[in-house]
Amino acid sequence: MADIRSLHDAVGDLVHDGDTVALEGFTHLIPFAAAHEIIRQGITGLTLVRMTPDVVYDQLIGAGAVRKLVFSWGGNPGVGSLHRFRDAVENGWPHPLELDEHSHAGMANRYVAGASQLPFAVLRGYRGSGIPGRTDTVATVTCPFTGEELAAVAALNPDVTVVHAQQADRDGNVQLWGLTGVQKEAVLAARRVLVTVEEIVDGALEPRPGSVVLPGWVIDAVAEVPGGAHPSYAAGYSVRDNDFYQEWDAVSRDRDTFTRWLDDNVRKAVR
Amino acid sequence: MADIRSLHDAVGDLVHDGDTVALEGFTHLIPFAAAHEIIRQGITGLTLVRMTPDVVYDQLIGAGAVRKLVFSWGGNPGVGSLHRFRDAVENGWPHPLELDEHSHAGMANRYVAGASQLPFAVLRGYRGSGIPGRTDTVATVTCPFTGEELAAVAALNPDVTVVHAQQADRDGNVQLWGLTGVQKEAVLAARRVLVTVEEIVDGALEPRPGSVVLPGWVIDAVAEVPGGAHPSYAAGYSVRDNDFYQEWDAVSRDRDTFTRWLDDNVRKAVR
Amino acid sequence: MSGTESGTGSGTESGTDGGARCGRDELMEVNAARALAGARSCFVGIGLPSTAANLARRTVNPDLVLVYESGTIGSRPTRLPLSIGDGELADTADAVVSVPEMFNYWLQGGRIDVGFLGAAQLDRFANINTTVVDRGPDRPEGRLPGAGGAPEIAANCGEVLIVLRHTRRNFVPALDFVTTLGHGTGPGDRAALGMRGAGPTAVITDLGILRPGPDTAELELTALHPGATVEQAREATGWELRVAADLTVTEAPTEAELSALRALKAAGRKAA
Amino acid sequence: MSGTESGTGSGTESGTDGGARCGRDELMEVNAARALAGARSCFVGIGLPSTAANLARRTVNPDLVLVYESGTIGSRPTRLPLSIGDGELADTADAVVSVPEMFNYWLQGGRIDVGFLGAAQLDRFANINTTVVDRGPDRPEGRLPGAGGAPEIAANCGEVLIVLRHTRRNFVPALDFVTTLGHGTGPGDRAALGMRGAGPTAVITDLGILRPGPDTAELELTALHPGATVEQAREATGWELRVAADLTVTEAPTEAELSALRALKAAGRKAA
Repeated sequence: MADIRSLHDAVGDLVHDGDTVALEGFTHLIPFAAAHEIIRQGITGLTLVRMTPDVVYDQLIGAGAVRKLVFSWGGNPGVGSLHRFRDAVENGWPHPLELDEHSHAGMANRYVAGASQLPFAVLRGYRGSGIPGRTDTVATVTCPFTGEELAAVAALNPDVTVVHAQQADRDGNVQLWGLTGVQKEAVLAARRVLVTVEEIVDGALEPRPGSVVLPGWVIDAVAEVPGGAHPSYAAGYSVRDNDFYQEWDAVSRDRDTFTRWLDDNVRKAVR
Repeated sequence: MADIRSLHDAVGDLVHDGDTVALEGFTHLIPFAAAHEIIRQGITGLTLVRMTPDVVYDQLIGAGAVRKLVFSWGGNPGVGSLHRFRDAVENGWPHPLELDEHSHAGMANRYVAGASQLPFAVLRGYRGSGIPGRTDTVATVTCPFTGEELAAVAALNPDVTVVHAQQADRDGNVQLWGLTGVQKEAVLAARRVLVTVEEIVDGALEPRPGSVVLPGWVIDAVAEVPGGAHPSYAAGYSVRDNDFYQEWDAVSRDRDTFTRWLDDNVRKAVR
Repeated sequence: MSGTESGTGSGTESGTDGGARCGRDELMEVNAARALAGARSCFVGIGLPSTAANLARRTVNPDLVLVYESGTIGSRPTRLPLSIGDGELADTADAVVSVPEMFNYWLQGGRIDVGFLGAAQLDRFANINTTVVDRGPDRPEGRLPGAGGAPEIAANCGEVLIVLRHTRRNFVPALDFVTTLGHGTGPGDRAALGMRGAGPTAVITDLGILRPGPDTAELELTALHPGATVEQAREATGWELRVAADLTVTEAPTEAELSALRALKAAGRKAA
Repeated sequence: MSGTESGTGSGTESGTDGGARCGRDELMEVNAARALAGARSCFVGIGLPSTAANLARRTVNPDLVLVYESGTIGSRPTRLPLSIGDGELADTADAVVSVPEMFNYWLQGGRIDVGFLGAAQLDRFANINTTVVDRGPDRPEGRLPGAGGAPEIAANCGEVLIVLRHTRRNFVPALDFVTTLGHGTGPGDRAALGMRGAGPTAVITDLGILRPGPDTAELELTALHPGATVEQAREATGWELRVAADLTVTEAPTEAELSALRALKAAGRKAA
């Protein structure tokens, strides 16, 4: 059963140096506050997993927390490049970044395999692409019925998955709605799970159309962090801060500007 | 885009002698009315697919419409045997019934593969079971990453899938809720799709917690058939007629009693 | 629907010593419920398993998460459902998921502590047949319902409990068909097949409880219900039944257990 | 996020004959929208593809089903979303599904008629690079966003439209990396790889439209936008560009098209 804890304590207990960590949320419900807590606690050597690294991983990479990135699309959506990501890959700043790179379909199926406790998943993917030549987590399997060759991708089972949701009840049952992305799979694939929520409600969760419910017994800790997805958003609670995403381009382009931003807005900030 | 049609016309156009047909619905939302229309129209030689054949396939089998059954559990839930199914298998009445028999996990994954346009699906299943020795749709695959052997099941792609839902709008968009079973997969795996609904609503479908929405453009025909799931049920519209299921045991035990029931309640009934 | 369905009749009455007067089926049901003490989640088939799991929630394990293969997680039915898809199972659930998700993410995903199975035929290694029975050379195979969820429940739950009436017809020297692997032909078979769960840890009957011997994986009679005898158990078993050296007697059902069980069944009958 | 993102600037102005005065990007966007006439469903990446698909719904194809890889089916946004996960895409959708379902049941399931892709580098067989660029012997590889949904969009949609600005930097003789297969090295490559969709059928640029030659699968300039010249197109292409014998000129954007396009963009800017 999930414990309701402070973000500080939950991150401290669940996320360790060198862990493989997935902070998921496809544009919506990205757990920025948890990422900032990871940075504040100085956790390092992480293998970060995420379909769309987005600004959240740009921050973690620039902060020096990351050794390796497992991903499928690394950009600032609608804006342009992720400059901290590029600087790490191209110039090794603040240190080199190993990549395990996939397509979206491949990453989604890697989580599905992880949640299903299968060692791999099968898809019609990567055909004619150079991607399999750069990773050891794509292979081929042959259909035993038709003889057709298909792509196989290795399962992802993060040490920790962190997601942000709209609500939890006092027993740690969680409800999220709107774009729910690959969060259920990322949660069920993980060994440990932390959920930050906009709100802990009294009584039972009121069922919502399109919602995903995660029972408290698949979650290790729930932390109440209103606005914990900003500049991403939580449908029903906030809207996406598109200005932040656009301004991030200038903040992140320069190492010093970025470092100042990080000091002022993350390292010295207290939740 | 789905056409809104009479059940008679939709079944006549979409279901042909010799087709592979899935009428799905896991206890809930079983499309009994469509099955009765298939019987009334004298369609024969069907390969019927369904995880839990239930009373609905007992009726189709007893009526002589079925050549082969693809399934994973053939009983009258909470009551006992399906006597028409047993009579066909054990005694060839009204004619012999070929079986392709699986486990639930295997059947569910066969639909998933079908919906995903993959030739097979992988699962941890059938280990130590005699089932693979009786079917050619279970095989093994080896994980290219770990070397582990896993079960492979062949995809199911029915010629026609029929499901019952609570609501459609006038464009043929469909919404079902409650236990939604394997209906989405069965629909998306099929070449043609017929949906019977409790109600066609004016305007937009009101989103419901836990609902599955099927856009009209993946459906061929929608037919309004209130009560079309009886003696199964449609959450929000009806409750399961447990008495019918219990009485079916006596009705179906004897060939003559069954035939009379079929004549009186299906063949001579007009919708 | 995991394995065979069972009727809800209460069987023959049997006197008990010290406990409330109750039927043989009730002894089985109460002891099956007790076996769920301490479990977090249970994958429930309809019939006896559902009775036992719902009774456990009312007695030894109020927080037990009931998972039905129709897709409901955390159901809290107020009465015994007749079918695995009764509306109340969905209405009272924490979450309802699709059937593929249930089997892939929850069952195969290793989320379920205990699986509850019935059986038509059971052998000494707790292998199960629910597919076909041999009815002799002059008759066609007798048809049973088939596998349902059982093979993967037995493979992927943390452990498996089997509940069935103790008769020679059920407890057979050799299965006519292996639907669901228990312990195969003995220790190590499950591991060799890469099966993750511990497999059957108890068979709870209307006469007593059998458990796989630690060194042999062969079922041994480890407990008798009050009033039942070793002789009865041997008589109802189609192979030479081993009896544990430390054979015990199960505690007689308490008044609280029996009244909870009877209330559950009465509510179920009323609703049906 | 399929392929690279593009800014929303309107590019350089170019006079047109007979039509409304419009910019080069607008020519590209309007013609991309027109290419969606008759399609039932379109898998939309953010940036130019989203602009074109949303314009199509306001002009040539009001019933076009927009599918975004964030999980929305049948979205009807009132403004251009900045991100593929803008709340409005979910709020206005017929259905919202999980990302795995989107890629497995809808895209791989063959439900999408047209996929819309951008590119950082494109070669003569419409293969796409969005992964890395070679910046010369003394510099590290330049990092691009990566594949996103593109490899499987190109494999599994009925056909693929590519939209990008016509420059020598984009239209290269040889890709530095093949992220997404178009037509490989020529006719038959897709079929040999078992790819189900027809692959790229048009590349729509700010100068004109290129289509694979029926016998060669090599891109040919089949149409110029009003005001553009073959010379400009050759100059902006990194290989010796073939020009179709029946080269045409695209119809100038109508006032209705341009006002719809500009209203869309203004609403998007206002919301952001």
